[in-house]
Amino acid sequence: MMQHLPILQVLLPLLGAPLAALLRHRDMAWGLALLLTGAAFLISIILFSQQQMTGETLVYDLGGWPAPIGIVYVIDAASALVLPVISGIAFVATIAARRLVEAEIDARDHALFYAAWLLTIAGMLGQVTTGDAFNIFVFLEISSLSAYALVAMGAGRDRRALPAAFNYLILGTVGATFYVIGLGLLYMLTGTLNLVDLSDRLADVQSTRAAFTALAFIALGLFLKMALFPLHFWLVPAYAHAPSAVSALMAATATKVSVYVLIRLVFGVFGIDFPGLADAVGLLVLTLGIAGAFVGTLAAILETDLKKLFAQSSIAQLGYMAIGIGAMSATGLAAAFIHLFNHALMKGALFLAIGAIAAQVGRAGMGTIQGAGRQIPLTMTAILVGGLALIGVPLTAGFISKLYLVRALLEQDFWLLAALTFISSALALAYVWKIIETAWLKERPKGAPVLVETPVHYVPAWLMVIATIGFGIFASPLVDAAYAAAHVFIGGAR
Amino acid sequence: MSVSVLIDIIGMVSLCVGSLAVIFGALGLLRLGDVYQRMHGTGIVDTGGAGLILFGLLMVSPDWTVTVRLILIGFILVMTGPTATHAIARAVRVSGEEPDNVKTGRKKAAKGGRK
Amino acid sequence: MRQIAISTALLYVLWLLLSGHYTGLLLTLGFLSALGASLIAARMGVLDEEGLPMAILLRLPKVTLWLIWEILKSNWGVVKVILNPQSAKPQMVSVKASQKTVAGLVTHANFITLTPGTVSVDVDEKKNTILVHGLTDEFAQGCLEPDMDKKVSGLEGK
Amino acid sequence: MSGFFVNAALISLLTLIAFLAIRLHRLFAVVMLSGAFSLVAATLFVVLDAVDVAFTEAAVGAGISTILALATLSLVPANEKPHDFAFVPAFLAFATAAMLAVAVADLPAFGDVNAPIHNHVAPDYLKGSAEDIAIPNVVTSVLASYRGFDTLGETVVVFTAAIAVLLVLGGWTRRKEDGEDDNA
Amino acid sequence: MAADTLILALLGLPLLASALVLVLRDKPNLRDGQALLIGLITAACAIELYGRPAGDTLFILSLADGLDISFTPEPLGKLFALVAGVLWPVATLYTVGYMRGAGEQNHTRFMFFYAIAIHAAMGIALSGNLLTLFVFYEILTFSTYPLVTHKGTPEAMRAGRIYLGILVASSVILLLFGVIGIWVLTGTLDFAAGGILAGHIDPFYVPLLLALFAFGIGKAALMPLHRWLPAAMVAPTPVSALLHAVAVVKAGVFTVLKVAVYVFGIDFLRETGSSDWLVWLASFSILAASIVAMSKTNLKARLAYSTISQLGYIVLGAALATSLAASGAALHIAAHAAGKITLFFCAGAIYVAHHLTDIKQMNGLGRVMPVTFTAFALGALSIIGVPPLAGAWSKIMLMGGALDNGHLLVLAVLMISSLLNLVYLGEIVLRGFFAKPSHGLKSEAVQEAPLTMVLPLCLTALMSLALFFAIDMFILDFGG
Amino acid sequence: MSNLIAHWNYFLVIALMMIGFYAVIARGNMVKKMVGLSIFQTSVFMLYISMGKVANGTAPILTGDTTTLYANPLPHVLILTAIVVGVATTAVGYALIIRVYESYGTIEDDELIKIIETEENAEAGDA
Amino acid sequence: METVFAITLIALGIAATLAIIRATIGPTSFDRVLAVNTIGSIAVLLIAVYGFFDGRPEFLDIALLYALINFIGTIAILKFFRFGTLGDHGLHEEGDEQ
Amino acid sequence: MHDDVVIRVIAKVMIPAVMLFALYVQFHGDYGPGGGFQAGVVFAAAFVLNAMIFGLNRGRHAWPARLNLLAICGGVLLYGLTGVASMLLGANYLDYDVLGATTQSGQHIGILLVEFGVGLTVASVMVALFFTFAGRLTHIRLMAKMQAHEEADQRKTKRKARSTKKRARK
Ligand code: NA
Ligand code: NA
Repeated sequence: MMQHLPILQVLLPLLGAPLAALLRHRDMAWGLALLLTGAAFLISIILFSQQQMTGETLVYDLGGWPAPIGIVYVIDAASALVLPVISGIAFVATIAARRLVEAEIDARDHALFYAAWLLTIAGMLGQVTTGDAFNIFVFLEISSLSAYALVAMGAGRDRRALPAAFNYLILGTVGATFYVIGLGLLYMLTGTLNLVDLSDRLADVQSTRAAFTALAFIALGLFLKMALFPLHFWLVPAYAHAPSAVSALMAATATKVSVYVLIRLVFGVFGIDFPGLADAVGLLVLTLGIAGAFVGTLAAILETDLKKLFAQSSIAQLGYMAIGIGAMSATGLAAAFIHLFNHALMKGALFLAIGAIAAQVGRAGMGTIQGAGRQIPLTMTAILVGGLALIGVPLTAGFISKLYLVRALLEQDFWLLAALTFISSALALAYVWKIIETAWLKERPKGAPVLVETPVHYVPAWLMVIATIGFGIFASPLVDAAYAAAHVFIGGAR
Repeated sequence: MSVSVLIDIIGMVSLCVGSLAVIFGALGLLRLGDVYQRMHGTGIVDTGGAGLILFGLLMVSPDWTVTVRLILIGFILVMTGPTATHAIARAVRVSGEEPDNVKTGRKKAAKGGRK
Repeated sequence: MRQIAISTALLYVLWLLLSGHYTGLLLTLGFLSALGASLIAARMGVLDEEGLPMAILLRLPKVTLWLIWEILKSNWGVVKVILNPQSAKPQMVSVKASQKTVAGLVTHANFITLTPGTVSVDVDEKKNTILVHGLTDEFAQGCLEPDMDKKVSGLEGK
Repeated sequence: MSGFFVNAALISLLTLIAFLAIRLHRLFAVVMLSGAFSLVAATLFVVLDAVDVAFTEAAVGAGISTILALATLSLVPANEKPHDFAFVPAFLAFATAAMLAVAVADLPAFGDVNAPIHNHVAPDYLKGSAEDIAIPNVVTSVLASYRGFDTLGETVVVFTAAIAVLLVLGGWTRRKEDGEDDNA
Repeated sequence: MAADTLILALLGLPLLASALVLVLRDKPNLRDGQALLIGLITAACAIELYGRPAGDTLFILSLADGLDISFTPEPLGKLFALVAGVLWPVATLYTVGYMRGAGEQNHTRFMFFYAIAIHAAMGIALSGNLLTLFVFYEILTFSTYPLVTHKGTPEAMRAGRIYLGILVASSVILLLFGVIGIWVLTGTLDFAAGGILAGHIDPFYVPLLLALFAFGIGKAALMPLHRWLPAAMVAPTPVSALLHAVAVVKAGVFTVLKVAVYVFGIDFLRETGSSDWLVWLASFSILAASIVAMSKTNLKARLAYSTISQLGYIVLGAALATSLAASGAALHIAAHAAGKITLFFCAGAIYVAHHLTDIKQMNGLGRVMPVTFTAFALGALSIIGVPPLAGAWSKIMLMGGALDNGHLLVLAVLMISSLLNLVYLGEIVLRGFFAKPSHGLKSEAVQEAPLTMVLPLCLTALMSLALFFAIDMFILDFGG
Repeated sequence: MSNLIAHWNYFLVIALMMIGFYAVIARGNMVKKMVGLSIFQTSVFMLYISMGKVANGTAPILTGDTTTLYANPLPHVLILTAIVVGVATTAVGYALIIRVYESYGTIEDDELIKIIETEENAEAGDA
Repeated sequence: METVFAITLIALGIAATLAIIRATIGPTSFDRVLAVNTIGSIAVLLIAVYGFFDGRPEFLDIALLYALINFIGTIAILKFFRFGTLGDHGLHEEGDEQ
Repeated sequence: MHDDVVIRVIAKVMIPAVMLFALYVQFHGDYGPGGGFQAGVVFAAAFVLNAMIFGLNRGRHAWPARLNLLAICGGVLLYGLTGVASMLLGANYLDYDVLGATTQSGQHIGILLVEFGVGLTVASVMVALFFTFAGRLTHIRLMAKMQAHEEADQRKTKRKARSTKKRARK
């Protein structure tokens, strides 16, 4: 069975979904989801360590048909790094989901809810593993469609989830369609859909306008999917009004996958030497990234709803990933991977902690958490650490991200951009501190609802907190893996 | 001048006449006075037009599987065409619409239709 | 039960006509398909006297040529009206039908619609009447003649 | 050349229908035009030799989509609020189209036998379908075998849609106020 | 004990103390007693380490390739460790007295973060590379925030925001930028004698890079980034002592000095003339802050601006980029620490004993609190630079450095500033001893603060005196 | 001009795509958006199917005749999948529209935004 | 033979265009339904003839499907018109149809 | 719409034929246009026609929701497990070669199975979609009713609890 691991980690949640939908008891559906995400996590860790040890690229021919004819799954340094992020977060979020879902969603919907939950996870894992450009689209749609439904489930508490889900659907579909258009042009030029084959055959036609347009459409589509400024407006309501468990899962993973796919397509297929990539696209991504960093941060400062606040912050953080990509260098890509990884941890911690509060009181506003530091210290500490990591305080994962991000910019002599990156990240202090001050330094208002925390509330968030600190202190393995991942796409030394 | 040529010629004529019928039917749909009258135009398309064209194709059908399908299409059109037309007519009537300048033997039907 | 059997047989014939590939597998699948479709249809409640008017179906060929001729005639009549829309004198007439079965009544109504120039607008099961819209007087009056009514009643047998 | 005219006629027809569909404010008419659009598109697919696609487009676009749209219209307002012509979106759409048009000019000519897509991978399918799989309909063998995993994904997408719709519409996640609105 | 063990002890003991504070939170005497005891042990370790020859780098862990946490006991760092280590127990003793005397709340939290801050200061002092330094620099910022906002009043919160805003923003925007810049340029972050930058950078950019540090190190309170320091005066007096003397601002100027010496290299700075601009800025800061200090009548505010002015001296020492000036700056860290902590202790004692904060109300107070005011006078004289007090040496050495470097105008600045110091510090002493009592004290009888407060301030006052004579031990040689 | 002739099918399809895309981003009515989306997607399907066309070819259903030219089956397969994905999206979209109308009483974008803004302002007022 | 097929195709195209005009101008919704239904019938024929024109008449299955979809679609539209829903209407509660 | 006799009768005749046509399309995908997906849609069309004319309830009776859900999931699982069977027989996922005696027969079996899975899922999903959309109004009424019931139940239990308490006090 070992040789089937690349497919199994996607297959388990994928086929688990119909099973979950059939279960009549909600705990069984949850248990199944937990089991399968746990298994996927385990498999992805095995794949990761295997890949780390051998350094080889594992190719799995689906249907037994070899590469350009059939669809293949590819485990290389890049996919091996991203898979554990997705499945790990999924696993932890599933642990947390039980209590959050119980509080927010009618029990009669749980089986279907967990089916959709598993589908969105399987969709993301599939996008990461596949080596076929069209298969990416199929799994993108699996994860997106289920995500629309999951977001809409927030309507039980907050009807704004409905228009949010609808707009998410429209823009998500437009993004996916753009991707398909770009892919069509690429296919037309090369006659293949396999990523490696595409890259090989594209070399002959790379100076055509059609090839550049293909790049533009694919990139645009994925910009929409990853919520890069200014195509980000769908994200905040979607994350903010979704059920808490869904916010946690999606905020930590969904856009990351699109970032990964963008890297895979732009660098893996078009390649760094593609005419116009470094100057035109690189510059555009850098500009949008830094603009997004500012816009997201400033919007977060003005927010009072915690979910919205951190959703806005996600826009900024995606901007940083874009900056890493826009640097168009191995270090830049490594930085993007590092931040992709770290941001998943931080946002996971934050949204799981906020979810634990929101599940009790319905809406995690500033008023809700005023003086909550003493009432639910562990939960609030998780938010504290997550927040500090967002600022990039040393000994948290966020610090490592920023270190390499700026390094990438400085290596390319983008001094001004590096400075702007620093400024925008320092601005994060404003919104993080607003929360810390409210939670820890103010008295709990009289008559405020009593918040409680039990291990089910804080353990998932704390798993993420520990990881955030752990990868802030022992970052070496991550940095090495990120560089290895970057070197899949851009050669050259560290 | 074999039988097959004769059959071909029959087919051609049938197709051409069918084409004319379809055009006339569509013209009727366009020119006739009200929705009831226009249904008769549709009737030409569904019967004369479709019948003659399918018959023409039947004449030149290369093998029996095609023949079977042509006949089946004809059968389905014969069954669904009038039914659909009737259903529309009935819907028009139920909606309270009366045909133009018509000497009707009945009083206006009871009001129904959408709320 | 009998209806399921008849339906299965009819559907299987339809399968055989459509298929064109007569391997063991497909013949089996065809039978299973016919049976399955019939069973589901039975569960839906569509396999009854109305849905499976065997008498009419079996006698239908008898009137085909006559019907085709009627259709062609009325086609020509309507084309003339289309070329001169002013000549249209639409009329509504209520036709008394003599059919004993619902399927027969429906066949009658559809025959009326099939011949252009007349459209059955409403069919009253209880009074056994068909309200017909005629494009001109002639068409409308043609309907009132018992010719078609008799032919259709003939299809019902007995 | 005759293909040229058939295609041109069909696409012109499609353009006309699409134009009308976005202009009209009666949503019912819009939905019907959208169904007609699918039927004509399916015809175009037949003309372009994509019979499986035509079959699907007819069944889905004209059938299921129209029925779902009608079911939706029975629950929501039947008319669109009139809107002015929107310049910015029009510009965006035009820019997108212009970008594509420029790109398309670089592509192999329409119907060109020597285009890369007809000489790489696709011949393997045509050959393999005859020899390895022994199925005449190459679309089926590619769909179900060569790219069977895509089709599994596609089936899961359909499944996902069902789950999603059951959660959204059939589900129990409703606020009390909503229920009261409905009864009113 | 090996040097490594001493380093670990210096870092670990404050942490241990903070942990024990939490454990013993319900037994105040035990809690405070152990802190004092551990403080004394820490002081002993610091003294012991200071006496050792320069040791090897102690490697702790690697975050990632080229990003290590390591400690190197080099002379400058040992000196700062000594200052912090010795002053900590004294300050702890004083804190105990003050907190109980002034009836402050949340004693445990206070003691906890106080110890953490010492830990951070030790980390900064002994850091073996820029990354380690940066990490502890941030720990220091965040651990002192709860101390600044200790009172929890809106005013304290506002001050806390200014404090954190300026310190964190400057450090994560500018300082970190500089750190990463150096990492990218040189591939290393390790401190090395003579600096690591020479040969890796176009001299044109050196002033810019230096600016990132000069302004990034907000704790050095170089104008115009000084606003946090007066704002933080809202905190209890022991905090002010911690900020001004023991840890925070000292850590700031220490960092400037350390970066100038071990990263840029004073020779490199001098040869390229990259720090000239900083000389003038520091000079401006010295004079401007002195003038502002004169305008303040709140004792602590005046002392705060005095600190800003004095920090300018140390930055100036770094900017002059000569061995003598750098040594003078290093010495001034110790000298000013001893002097300023005395002054703050006195201010706190005055507040606890008589609830006075305004200078104008202190007329004749010297006769009521003779010990306190004597100590105050000693501290003030040291800061003014009057022999036989420590401050005299550092000023002389700075002047010598200015001469070496040909910055004659700096001599004038130093003279004028000494004069201004004399005016604004002397005023207090004069009012205390010689002015007619204007306050509403019931009796002229001696009424000092509790012994736990008076003892520390006497100790620190004596340190200023002792430093003058033990000067040999405190002259560091930076070569060049 | 020769280019125009050689690519006419593509150009027409692009024009169609433009209409659909405009409807998606310009129209405020949610049903209209969905219709626009489906026109947009269908025109992308046409783009693909046009690619697969081979002059003088026929549908990729093997006749046994070795000289026959066949259209490229791959775009057909891809578009089959895409059509399915499209209808799935359409279904979910319409389901959401129904729910939006039930809770807000409108399916017009601008009215929705107004309602949500009012609601959020009120909420911020409470906080 | 080809020519005749082509003529037929053109004729069907003209007819479809006429029907589309009717679908556009209405004036009643029933006119549109009728026109669309007619277009459906024309499309069935068009595909049948095109199959012969292209030499692949076995694609008549598609025409067959068209005919079915056309019928069901028309019924759906009419149901929508008459009852405002495709599901159970007015008088009927769950479980008591018929 | 069953009050319209013409539509009713014609629909009754058409529905079985449509279903058979769907199954024909399902199993002849190898030879001509069509396959599981198209078949599923056409099969569902028969249900849609039935439900539109005879009411949702008769449709539900013919094909209960729970069974439909089973079919929805079963189709996906059939497809997925066909691939698992390949895996168990030692080949890669979805490699049908090992499913039969020869690679060709294996491919045929595999394609037949997966196409059937697709057809099953698509048909039942389309039915589910139609019933959910068209049954929306009824669903709302039903939910309101159930909600009222639940609330009444809760009130009752509360009342009961209160009265027991009272009694206990006495
Ligand atoms: Na008639
Ligand atoms: Na097929």
